[in-house]
Amino acid sequence: MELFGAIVTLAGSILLFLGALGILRMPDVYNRMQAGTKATTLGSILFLAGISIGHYECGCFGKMVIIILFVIFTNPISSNTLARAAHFAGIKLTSRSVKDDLADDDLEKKGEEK
Amino acid sequence: MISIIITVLGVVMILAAFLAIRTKNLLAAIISAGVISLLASVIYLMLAAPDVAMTEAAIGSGLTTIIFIFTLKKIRKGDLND
Amino acid sequence: MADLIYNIAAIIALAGIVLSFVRLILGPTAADRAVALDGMTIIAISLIVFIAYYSNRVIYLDVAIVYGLISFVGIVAVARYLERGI
Amino acid sequence: MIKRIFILLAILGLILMFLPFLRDFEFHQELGELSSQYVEGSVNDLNSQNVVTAVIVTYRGLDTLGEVTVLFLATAGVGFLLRKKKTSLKSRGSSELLQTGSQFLFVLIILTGIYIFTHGHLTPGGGFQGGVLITTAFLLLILADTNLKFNHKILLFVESISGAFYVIIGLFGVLLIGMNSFLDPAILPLGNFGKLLSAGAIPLIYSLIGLKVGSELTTIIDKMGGE
Repeated sequence: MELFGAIVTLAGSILLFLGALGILRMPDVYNRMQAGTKATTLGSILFLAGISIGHYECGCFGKMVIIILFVIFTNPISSNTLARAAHFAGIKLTSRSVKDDLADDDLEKKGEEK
Repeated sequence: MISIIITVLGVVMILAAFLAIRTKNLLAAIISAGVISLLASVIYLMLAAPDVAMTEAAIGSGLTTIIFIFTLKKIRKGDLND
Repeated sequence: MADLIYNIAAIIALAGIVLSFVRLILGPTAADRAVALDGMTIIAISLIVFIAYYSNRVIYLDVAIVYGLISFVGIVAVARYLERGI
Repeated sequence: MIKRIFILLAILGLILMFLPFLRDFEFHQELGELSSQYVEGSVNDLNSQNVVTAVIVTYRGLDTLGEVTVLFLATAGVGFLLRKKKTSLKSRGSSELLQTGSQFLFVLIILTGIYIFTHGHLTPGGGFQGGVLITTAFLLLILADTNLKFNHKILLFVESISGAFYVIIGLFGVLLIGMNSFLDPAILPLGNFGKLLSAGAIPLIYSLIGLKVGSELTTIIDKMGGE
Protein backbone atom coordinates (compact mmCIF):
# COMPACT_ATOMS: atom_id res chain seq x y z
CA MET A 1 0.00 0.00 0.00
CA GLU A 2 2.79 2.37 0.88
CA LEU A 3 4.62 1.56 -2.34
CA PHE A 4 1.46 2.22 -4.37
CA GLY A 5 1.06 5.61 -2.72
CA ALA A 6 4.69 6.41 -3.41
CA ILE A 7 4.27 5.60 -7.10
CA VAL A 8 1.16 7.79 -7.33
CA THR A 9 3.11 10.60 -5.67
CA LEU A 10 5.93 10.13 -8.15
CA ALA A 11 3.47 10.35 -11.06
CA GLY A 12 2.06 13.55 -9.57
CA SER A 13 5.48 15.09 -9.16
CA ILE A 14 6.37 14.21 -12.76
CA LEU A 15 3.18 15.97 -13.88
CA LEU A 16 4.13 19.00 -11.76
CA PHE A 17 7.57 19.03 -13.38
CA LEU A 18 6.08 18.76 -16.87
CA GLY A 19 3.71 21.60 -16.11
CA ALA A 20 6.62 23.77 -15.01
CA LEU A 21 8.52 22.75 -18.15
CA GLY A 22 5.51 23.81 -20.19
CA ILE A 23 5.47 27.18 -18.42
CA LEU A 24 9.10 27.61 -19.41
CA ARG A 25 9.02 26.30 -22.99
CA MET A 26 5.61 27.13 -24.49
CA PRO A 27 5.59 29.95 -27.07
CA ASP A 28 2.99 32.40 -25.74
CA VAL A 29 1.01 33.31 -22.60
CA TYR A 30 -2.08 31.31 -23.44
CA ASN A 31 -0.19 28.10 -24.12
CA ARG A 32 1.83 28.59 -20.95
CA MET A 33 -1.38 29.03 -19.00
CA GLN A 34 -2.68 25.80 -20.48
CA ALA A 35 0.37 23.89 -19.28
CA GLY A 36 0.70 25.74 -16.01
CA THR A 37 -2.82 25.18 -14.75
CA LYS A 38 -4.13 21.88 -16.07
CA ALA A 39 -1.00 19.80 -15.64
CA THR A 40 -0.13 21.24 -12.25
CA THR A 41 -3.70 20.81 -10.98
CA LEU A 42 -3.72 17.12 -11.82
CA GLY A 43 -0.17 16.82 -10.57
CA SER A 44 -0.91 18.30 -7.17
CA ILE A 45 -4.07 16.19 -6.83
CA LEU A 46 -2.04 13.03 -7.52
CA PHE A 47 0.76 14.18 -5.20
CA LEU A 48 -1.61 14.77 -2.29
CA ALA A 49 -3.61 11.63 -2.97
CA GLY A 50 -0.43 9.56 -3.08
CA ILE A 51 0.74 10.83 0.28
CA SER A 52 -2.64 10.22 1.91
CA ILE A 53 -2.85 6.72 0.40
CA GLY A 54 0.62 5.83 1.59
CA HIS A 55 -0.07 7.13 5.10
CA TYR A 56 -3.68 6.25 5.68
CA GLU A 57 -2.94 5.66 9.39
CA CYS A 58 -2.10 9.31 10.08
CA GLY A 59 -5.73 10.41 10.22
CA CYS A 60 -5.16 13.25 7.79
CA PHE A 61 -7.49 12.00 5.07
CA GLY A 62 -10.19 14.64 5.65
CA LYS A 63 -7.74 17.52 5.54
CA MET A 64 -6.18 16.15 2.35
CA VAL A 65 -9.62 15.98 0.71
CA ILE A 66 -10.25 19.59 1.80
CA ILE A 67 -6.93 20.76 0.31
CA ILE A 68 -7.63 18.91 -2.97
CA LEU A 69 -11.10 20.47 -3.15
CA PHE A 70 -9.67 23.93 -2.55
CA VAL A 71 -7.13 23.45 -5.33
CA ILE A 72 -9.92 22.29 -7.66
CA PHE A 73 -12.12 25.27 -6.75
CA THR A 74 -9.56 28.04 -6.87
CA ASN A 75 -7.31 27.10 -9.76
CA PRO A 76 -9.78 27.49 -12.67
CA ILE A 77 -10.92 30.87 -11.37
CA SER A 78 -7.43 32.32 -11.28
CA SER A 79 -6.46 30.89 -14.69
CA ASN A 80 -9.69 32.05 -16.33
CA THR A 81 -9.31 35.57 -14.96
CA LEU A 82 -5.68 35.64 -16.02
CA ALA A 83 -6.42 34.49 -19.57
CA ARG A 84 -9.15 37.07 -19.92
CA ALA A 85 -6.83 39.76 -18.57
CA ALA A 86 -4.09 38.76 -21.01
CA HIS A 87 -6.58 39.03 -23.86
CA PHE A 88 -7.85 42.45 -22.82
CA ALA A 89 -4.33 43.69 -22.13
CA GLY A 90 -3.69 43.13 -25.82
CA ILE A 91 -1.11 40.36 -25.66
CA LYS A 92 -0.83 38.80 -29.10
CA LEU A 93 -1.20 35.12 -29.80
CA THR A 94 1.76 33.27 -31.21
CA SER A 95 1.97 33.18 -34.99
CA ARG A 96 1.32 29.44 -35.06
CA SER A 97 -2.13 29.58 -33.46
CA VAL A 98 -5.14 29.11 -35.70
CA LYS A 99 -8.24 30.33 -33.85
CA ASP A 100 -9.18 33.12 -31.42
CA ASP A 101 -12.75 32.72 -30.26
CA LEU A 102 -12.77 35.58 -27.77
CA ALA A 103 -11.66 38.08 -30.44
CA ASP A 104 -14.44 36.80 -32.73
CA ASP A 105 -16.94 37.33 -29.90
CA ASP A 106 -15.72 40.88 -29.41
CA LEU A 107 -16.11 41.63 -33.12
CA GLU A 108 -19.66 40.26 -33.13
CA LYS A 109 -20.59 42.34 -30.08
CA LYS A 110 -19.21 45.50 -31.67
CA GLY A 111 -21.18 44.75 -34.80
CA GLU A 112 -24.40 44.42 -32.81
CA GLU A 113 -23.82 47.71 -31.03
CA LYS A 114 -23.39 49.50 -34.30
CA MET B 1 16.65 16.17 2.41
CA ILE B 2 15.48 19.22 4.34
CA SER B 3 18.82 20.94 3.78
CA ILE B 4 18.62 20.38 0.00
CA ILE B 5 15.16 21.99 -0.16
CA ILE B 6 16.22 24.90 2.05
CA THR B 7 19.33 25.56 -0.06
CA VAL B 8 17.49 25.54 -3.39
CA LEU B 9 14.62 27.66 -2.10
CA GLY B 10 17.05 30.09 -0.46
CA VAL B 11 18.96 30.63 -3.70
CA VAL B 12 15.68 31.18 -5.57
CA MET B 13 14.60 33.66 -2.87
CA ILE B 14 17.81 35.66 -3.21
CA LEU B 15 17.41 35.78 -7.00
CA ALA B 16 13.79 36.91 -6.59
CA ALA B 17 14.86 39.66 -4.19
CA PHE B 18 17.50 40.80 -6.68
CA LEU B 19 14.88 40.89 -9.44
CA ALA B 20 12.48 42.81 -7.21
CA ILE B 21 14.95 45.61 -6.54
CA ARG B 22 16.60 45.78 -9.97
CA THR B 23 13.64 45.62 -12.36
CA LYS B 24 12.10 48.75 -13.84
CA ASN B 25 8.67 47.13 -14.20
CA LEU B 26 6.72 47.77 -10.99
CA LEU B 27 4.27 44.91 -11.51
CA ALA B 28 7.18 42.50 -11.94
CA ALA B 29 8.66 43.78 -8.68
CA ILE B 30 5.34 43.16 -6.88
CA ILE B 31 5.13 39.63 -8.26
CA SER B 32 8.72 38.94 -7.20
CA ALA B 33 7.91 40.13 -3.69
CA GLY B 34 5.02 37.66 -3.69
CA VAL B 35 7.43 34.88 -4.68
CA ILE B 36 9.71 35.79 -1.78
CA SER B 37 6.82 35.51 0.69
CA LEU B 38 5.71 32.21 -0.85
CA LEU B 39 9.11 30.57 -0.51
CA ALA B 40 9.72 32.15 2.90
CA SER B 41 6.58 30.50 4.25
CA VAL B 42 7.75 27.10 2.97
CA ILE B 43 11.14 27.63 4.62
CA TYR B 44 9.55 28.71 7.92
CA LEU B 45 7.50 25.54 7.87
CA MET B 46 10.63 23.49 7.30
CA LEU B 47 12.28 25.16 10.29
CA ALA B 48 9.32 23.92 12.41
CA ALA B 49 7.54 27.26 12.83
CA PRO B 50 4.01 26.66 11.50
CA ASP B 51 2.55 29.77 13.15
CA VAL B 52 5.01 32.06 11.40
CA ALA B 53 4.53 30.14 8.16
CA MET B 54 0.78 30.65 8.28
CA THR B 55 1.18 34.35 9.04
CA GLU B 56 3.61 34.74 6.14
CA ALA B 57 1.28 32.84 3.81
CA ALA B 58 -1.79 34.87 4.77
CA ILE B 59 -0.27 38.33 5.12
CA GLY B 60 2.87 38.28 2.99
CA SER B 61 1.67 36.55 -0.11
CA GLY B 62 -2.02 37.42 0.03
CA LEU B 63 -2.74 40.78 1.61
CA THR B 64 0.52 42.65 0.96
CA THR B 65 0.55 41.84 -2.76
CA ILE B 66 -2.99 43.10 -3.12
CA ILE B 67 -2.36 46.27 -1.14
CA PHE B 68 0.66 46.97 -3.38
CA ILE B 69 -1.53 46.48 -6.45
CA PHE B 70 -4.22 48.81 -5.09
CA THR B 71 -1.52 51.41 -4.44
CA LEU B 72 -0.17 50.97 -7.98
CA LYS B 73 -3.68 51.51 -9.28
CA LYS B 74 -4.09 54.66 -7.20
CA ILE B 75 -0.84 56.24 -8.36
CA ARG B 76 -1.41 55.29 -12.01
CA LYS B 77 -5.00 56.46 -12.34
CA GLY B 78 -5.62 57.85 -15.79
CA ASP B 79 -2.25 56.77 -17.11
CA LEU B 80 -3.25 53.92 -19.35
CA ASN B 81 0.19 52.99 -20.66
CA ASP B 82 2.31 50.63 -18.61
CA MET C 1 12.05 1.96 -0.70
CA ALA C 2 8.84 3.98 -0.43
CA ASP C 3 10.63 6.74 1.48
CA LEU C 4 13.21 7.00 -1.28
CA ILE C 5 10.50 7.37 -3.92
CA TYR C 6 8.80 10.09 -1.85
CA ASN C 7 12.09 11.97 -1.58
CA ILE C 8 12.70 11.68 -5.32
CA ALA C 9 9.19 13.02 -5.96
CA ALA C 10 9.89 16.03 -3.72
CA ILE C 11 13.15 16.74 -5.57
CA ILE C 12 11.34 16.61 -8.93
CA ALA C 13 8.69 19.03 -7.64
CA LEU C 14 11.48 21.32 -6.41
CA ALA C 15 12.97 21.30 -9.92
CA GLY C 16 9.53 22.40 -11.13
CA ILE C 17 9.68 25.45 -8.84
CA VAL C 18 13.09 26.37 -10.26
CA LEU C 19 11.85 26.02 -13.88
CA SER C 20 8.82 28.23 -13.19
CA PHE C 21 11.09 30.77 -11.58
CA VAL C 22 13.21 30.93 -14.73
CA ARG C 23 10.06 31.88 -16.65
CA LEU C 24 9.35 34.52 -13.97
CA ILE C 25 12.77 36.07 -14.58
CA LEU C 26 12.54 35.86 -18.39
CA GLY C 27 8.84 36.60 -18.83
CA PRO C 28 8.41 39.39 -21.35
CA THR C 29 4.99 40.50 -20.07
CA ALA C 30 3.44 40.71 -16.62
CA ALA C 31 0.93 38.00 -17.57
CA ASP C 32 3.80 35.54 -18.11
CA ARG C 33 5.10 36.31 -14.64
CA ALA C 34 1.66 35.85 -13.12
CA VAL C 35 1.36 32.45 -14.83
CA ALA C 36 4.74 31.46 -13.41
CA LEU C 37 3.64 32.59 -9.93
CA ASP C 38 0.46 30.54 -10.31
CA GLY C 39 2.46 27.43 -11.12
CA MET C 40 4.86 28.07 -8.24
CA THR C 41 2.06 28.38 -5.68
CA ILE C 42 0.53 25.06 -6.67
CA ILE C 43 3.89 23.29 -6.49
CA ALA C 44 4.53 25.00 -3.14
CA ILE C 45 1.26 23.57 -1.75
CA SER C 46 2.47 20.10 -2.74
CA LEU C 47 5.82 20.78 -1.07
CA ILE C 48 4.12 21.92 2.15
CA VAL C 49 2.12 18.67 2.23
CA PHE C 50 5.35 16.74 1.62
CA ILE C 51 7.00 18.53 4.56
CA ALA C 52 4.02 17.65 6.76
CA TYR C 53 4.52 14.01 5.77
CA TYR C 54 8.29 14.20 6.22
CA SER C 55 8.10 15.79 9.68
CA ASN C 56 5.24 13.43 10.56
CA ARG C 57 3.02 16.22 11.94
CA VAL C 58 -0.57 16.49 10.79
CA ILE C 59 -1.02 20.05 12.06
CA TYR C 60 1.25 21.39 9.32
CA LEU C 61 -1.59 20.64 6.89
CA ASP C 62 -3.47 23.68 8.22
CA VAL C 63 -0.84 25.87 6.58
CA ALA C 64 -1.51 24.12 3.28
CA ILE C 65 -5.26 24.70 3.68
CA VAL C 66 -4.74 28.43 4.27
CA TYR C 67 -2.25 28.60 1.42
CA GLY C 68 -4.49 26.83 -1.06
CA LEU C 69 -7.33 29.18 -0.23
CA ILE C 70 -5.39 32.45 -0.13
CA SER C 71 -2.76 32.19 -2.84
CA PHE C 72 -5.07 32.55 -5.80
CA VAL C 73 -6.44 35.89 -4.61
CA GLY C 74 -3.13 37.59 -5.36
CA ILE C 75 -3.12 36.23 -8.90
CA VAL C 76 -6.72 37.34 -9.42
CA ALA C 77 -5.70 40.81 -8.23
CA VAL C 78 -2.81 40.95 -10.72
CA ALA C 79 -5.17 39.82 -13.49
CA ARG C 80 -7.82 42.41 -12.59
CA TYR C 81 -5.15 45.09 -12.62
CA LEU C 82 -3.96 43.97 -16.05
CA GLU C 83 -7.43 44.12 -17.57
CA ARG C 84 -8.04 47.50 -15.87
CA GLY C 85 -10.86 46.08 -13.79
CA ILE C 86 -9.97 47.47 -10.36
CA MET D 1 32.24 54.50 -9.91
CA ILE D 2 33.35 55.64 -6.46
CA LYS D 3 29.79 55.10 -5.26
CA ARG D 4 29.78 51.50 -6.45
CA ILE D 5 33.09 50.79 -4.74
CA PHE D 6 31.73 52.18 -1.47
CA ILE D 7 28.59 50.06 -1.78
CA LEU D 8 30.74 46.98 -2.44
CA LEU D 9 32.91 47.78 0.59
CA ALA D 10 29.84 48.22 2.79
CA ILE D 11 28.47 44.85 1.67
CA LEU D 12 31.84 43.19 2.33
CA GLY D 13 31.90 44.72 5.81
CA LEU D 14 28.42 43.39 6.50
CA ILE D 15 29.48 39.93 5.34
CA LEU D 16 32.47 40.06 7.69
CA MET D 17 30.20 41.11 10.54
CA PHE D 18 27.73 38.30 9.93
CA LEU D 19 30.34 35.60 9.23
CA PRO D 20 30.75 34.54 12.90
CA PHE D 21 27.02 33.77 13.09
CA LEU D 22 27.37 31.43 10.12
CA ARG D 23 30.54 29.76 11.40
CA ASP D 24 29.52 29.23 15.00
CA PHE D 25 25.93 28.36 14.24
CA GLU D 26 24.49 25.39 16.06
CA PHE D 27 20.96 24.22 16.71
CA HIS D 28 19.85 24.51 20.32
CA GLN D 29 19.05 21.04 21.54
CA GLU D 30 17.71 22.13 24.93
CA LEU D 31 15.29 24.86 25.90
CA GLY D 32 16.48 27.81 27.93
CA GLU D 33 15.19 28.65 31.39
CA LEU D 34 12.42 31.03 30.33
CA SER D 35 11.21 28.97 27.35
CA SER D 36 11.06 25.71 29.30
CA GLN D 37 8.99 27.56 31.91
CA TYR D 38 6.63 28.72 29.15
CA VAL D 39 6.34 25.20 27.68
CA GLU D 40 5.62 23.55 31.03
CA GLY D 41 3.30 26.32 32.17
CA SER D 42 1.21 26.36 29.02
CA VAL D 43 0.69 22.60 29.11
CA ASN D 44 0.26 22.12 32.86
CA ASP D 45 -1.40 25.31 34.03
CA LEU D 46 -3.36 26.45 30.98
CA ASN D 47 -4.15 23.19 29.10
CA SER D 48 -3.17 24.86 25.83
CA GLN D 49 -1.76 22.54 23.18
CA ASN D 50 -0.21 25.35 21.15
CA VAL D 51 2.49 27.00 23.23
CA VAL D 52 2.74 30.01 20.91
CA THR D 53 -0.91 30.85 21.50
CA ALA D 54 -0.45 30.57 25.26
CA VAL D 55 2.51 32.95 25.12
CA ILE D 56 0.75 35.46 22.88
CA VAL D 57 -2.58 35.55 24.69
CA THR D 58 -1.54 34.97 28.28
CA TYR D 59 2.10 35.56 29.14
CA ARG D 60 2.45 38.44 26.67
CA GLY D 61 -1.21 39.44 26.71
CA LEU D 62 -0.55 43.14 27.28
CA ASP D 63 1.70 43.23 24.19
CA THR D 64 -1.09 41.74 22.10
CA LEU D 65 -3.48 44.38 23.41
CA GLY D 66 -0.93 46.98 22.34
CA GLU D 67 -0.61 45.43 18.88
CA VAL D 68 -4.35 45.49 18.36
CA THR D 69 -4.35 49.15 19.41
CA VAL D 70 -1.60 49.92 16.91
CA LEU D 71 -3.65 48.25 14.20
CA PHE D 72 -6.64 50.38 15.19
CA LEU D 73 -4.52 53.53 14.94
CA ALA D 74 -3.28 52.45 11.50
CA THR D 75 -6.85 51.93 10.35
CA ALA D 76 -7.82 55.35 11.65
CA GLY D 77 -4.88 56.90 9.80
CA VAL D 78 -5.73 55.20 6.52
CA GLY D 79 -9.36 56.18 6.87
CA PHE D 80 -8.38 59.78 7.52
CA LEU D 81 -5.88 60.07 4.66
CA LEU D 82 -7.63 58.11 1.91
CA ARG D 83 -10.91 59.72 1.05
CA LYS D 84 -12.99 58.09 -1.63
CA LYS D 85 -13.25 60.09 -4.81
CA LYS D 86 -15.64 59.74 -7.67
CA THR D 87 -13.68 58.80 -10.76
CA SER D 88 -14.84 59.17 -14.30
CA LEU D 89 -12.71 56.21 -15.38
CA LYS D 90 -14.94 53.26 -16.14
CA SER D 91 -13.59 49.94 -15.00
CA ARG D 92 -14.17 46.72 -16.85
CA GLY D 93 -16.58 44.27 -15.25
CA SER D 94 -15.33 40.90 -14.17
CA SER D 95 -16.14 37.61 -15.85
CA GLU D 96 -19.13 35.55 -14.83
CA LEU D 97 -16.92 32.75 -13.53
CA LEU D 98 -15.18 35.12 -11.12
CA GLN D 99 -18.47 36.60 -9.90
CA THR D 100 -20.05 33.23 -9.21
CA GLY D 101 -16.87 31.71 -7.84
CA SER D 102 -16.22 34.62 -5.50
CA GLN D 103 -19.67 34.31 -3.95
CA PHE D 104 -19.08 30.59 -3.46
CA LEU D 105 -15.54 30.92 -2.12
CA PHE D 106 -16.54 33.82 0.17
CA VAL D 107 -18.42 31.40 2.42
CA LEU D 108 -15.58 28.86 2.37
CA ILE D 109 -12.92 31.43 3.27
CA ILE D 110 -15.04 32.88 6.09
CA LEU D 111 -15.61 29.38 7.49
CA THR D 112 -11.89 28.60 7.31
CA GLY D 113 -11.11 31.87 9.08
CA ILE D 114 -13.52 31.02 11.89
CA TYR D 115 -11.95 27.55 12.12
CA ILE D 116 -8.49 29.08 12.35
CA PHE D 117 -9.26 31.51 15.14
CA THR D 118 -11.44 29.26 17.25
CA HIS D 119 -8.84 26.47 17.10
CA GLY D 120 -5.98 28.84 17.93
CA HIS D 121 -5.02 26.84 21.04
CA LEU D 122 -4.99 23.49 19.18
CA THR D 123 -3.54 24.15 15.73
CA PRO D 124 -1.13 26.75 14.33
CA GLY D 125 -2.65 30.11 13.66
CA GLY D 126 -4.95 32.24 15.69
CA GLY D 127 -6.69 35.56 15.80
CA PHE D 128 -4.45 37.50 13.44
CA GLN D 129 -4.33 34.82 10.76
CA GLY D 130 -8.07 34.19 10.99
CA GLY D 131 -8.75 37.90 10.77
CA VAL D 132 -6.62 38.17 7.64
CA LEU D 133 -8.56 35.26 6.11
CA ILE D 134 -11.86 37.05 6.77
CA THR D 135 -10.40 40.18 5.17
CA THR D 136 -9.37 38.17 2.13
CA ALA D 137 -12.93 36.92 1.72
CA PHE D 138 -14.21 40.50 1.53
CA LEU D 139 -11.32 41.38 -0.75
CA LEU D 140 -12.43 38.71 -3.20
CA LEU D 141 -15.86 40.34 -3.34
CA ILE D 142 -14.21 43.71 -4.05
CA LEU D 143 -12.11 42.15 -6.83
CA ALA D 144 -15.22 40.66 -8.42
CA ASP D 145 -17.24 43.84 -8.20
CA THR D 146 -15.55 47.18 -7.55
CA ASN D 147 -18.79 49.03 -6.94
CA LEU D 148 -19.54 46.95 -3.87
CA LYS D 149 -20.66 48.99 -0.85
CA PHE D 150 -19.97 47.76 2.66
CA ASN D 151 -22.18 48.63 5.57
CA HIS D 152 -19.82 50.68 7.70
CA LYS D 153 -22.13 50.68 10.69
CA ILE D 154 -21.83 46.89 11.00
CA LEU D 155 -18.04 47.04 10.61
CA LEU D 156 -17.81 49.76 13.26
CA PHE D 157 -20.14 47.83 15.58
CA VAL D 158 -18.17 44.55 15.31
CA GLU D 159 -14.85 46.35 15.74
CA SER D 160 -15.84 48.32 18.83
CA ILE D 161 -17.78 45.49 20.49
CA SER D 162 -14.90 43.01 20.09
CA GLY D 163 -12.35 45.53 21.34
CA ALA D 164 -14.46 46.42 24.36
CA PHE D 165 -15.10 42.80 25.29
CA TYR D 166 -11.38 42.03 24.99
CA VAL D 167 -10.61 44.58 27.71
CA ILE D 168 -13.64 43.52 29.77
CA ILE D 169 -12.46 39.88 29.79
CA GLY D 170 -9.07 41.11 30.92
CA LEU D 171 -10.68 43.08 33.75
CA PHE D 172 -12.63 39.98 34.81
CA GLY D 173 -9.27 38.40 35.61
CA VAL D 174 -8.45 41.26 37.95
CA LEU D 175 -11.91 41.03 39.49
CA LEU D 176 -12.10 37.26 40.00
CA ILE D 177 -8.52 36.11 40.58
CA GLY D 178 -6.33 38.86 41.84
CA MET D 179 -4.59 42.15 41.30
CA ASN D 180 -1.79 40.80 39.07
CA SER D 181 -3.85 38.70 36.70
CA PHE D 182 -5.09 41.01 33.98
CA LEU D 183 -6.02 38.86 30.93
CA ASP D 184 -5.66 35.61 32.87
CA PRO D 185 -7.57 32.90 30.93
CA ALA D 186 -8.25 30.88 34.10
CA ILE D 187 -11.52 32.76 34.70
CA LEU D 188 -13.27 29.99 32.73
CA PRO D 189 -12.90 26.24 33.48
CA LEU D 190 -9.78 24.84 31.84
CA GLY D 191 -11.38 21.70 30.37
CA ASN D 192 -9.64 18.64 28.97
CA PHE D 193 -6.31 18.89 27.20
CA GLY D 194 -6.68 18.83 23.43
CA LYS D 195 -10.41 19.55 23.24
CA LEU D 196 -12.04 22.60 21.64
CA LEU D 197 -13.49 23.88 24.90
CA SER D 198 -10.27 23.95 26.86
CA ALA D 199 -7.55 26.40 27.89
CA GLY D 200 -10.00 28.67 29.70
CA ALA D 201 -10.73 31.96 27.97
CA ILE D 202 -8.03 31.63 25.27
CA PRO D 203 -10.44 30.65 22.44
CA LEU D 204 -12.80 33.45 23.43
CA ILE D 205 -10.02 36.07 23.52
CA TYR D 206 -8.61 34.85 20.21
CA SER D 207 -12.05 34.95 18.57
CA LEU D 208 -12.46 38.55 19.70
CA ILE D 209 -8.99 39.42 18.35
CA GLY D 210 -9.88 37.72 15.06
CA LEU D 211 -13.11 39.69 14.68
CA LYS D 212 -11.36 42.94 15.54
CA VAL D 213 -8.47 42.38 13.12
CA GLY D 214 -10.84 41.24 10.39
CA SER D 215 -13.11 44.28 10.64
CA GLU D 216 -10.19 46.72 10.85
CA LEU D 217 -8.37 45.29 7.84
CA THR D 218 -11.65 45.15 5.90
CA THR D 219 -12.04 48.87 6.52
CA ILE D 220 -8.51 49.50 5.18
CA ILE D 221 -9.17 47.35 2.09
CA ASP D 222 -12.47 49.10 1.46
CA LYS D 223 -10.81 52.52 1.65
CA MET D 224 -8.00 51.46 -0.69
CA GLY D 225 -9.77 49.35 -3.23
CA GLY D 226 -13.32 50.55 -3.58
CA GLU D 227 -14.11 53.04 -6.30
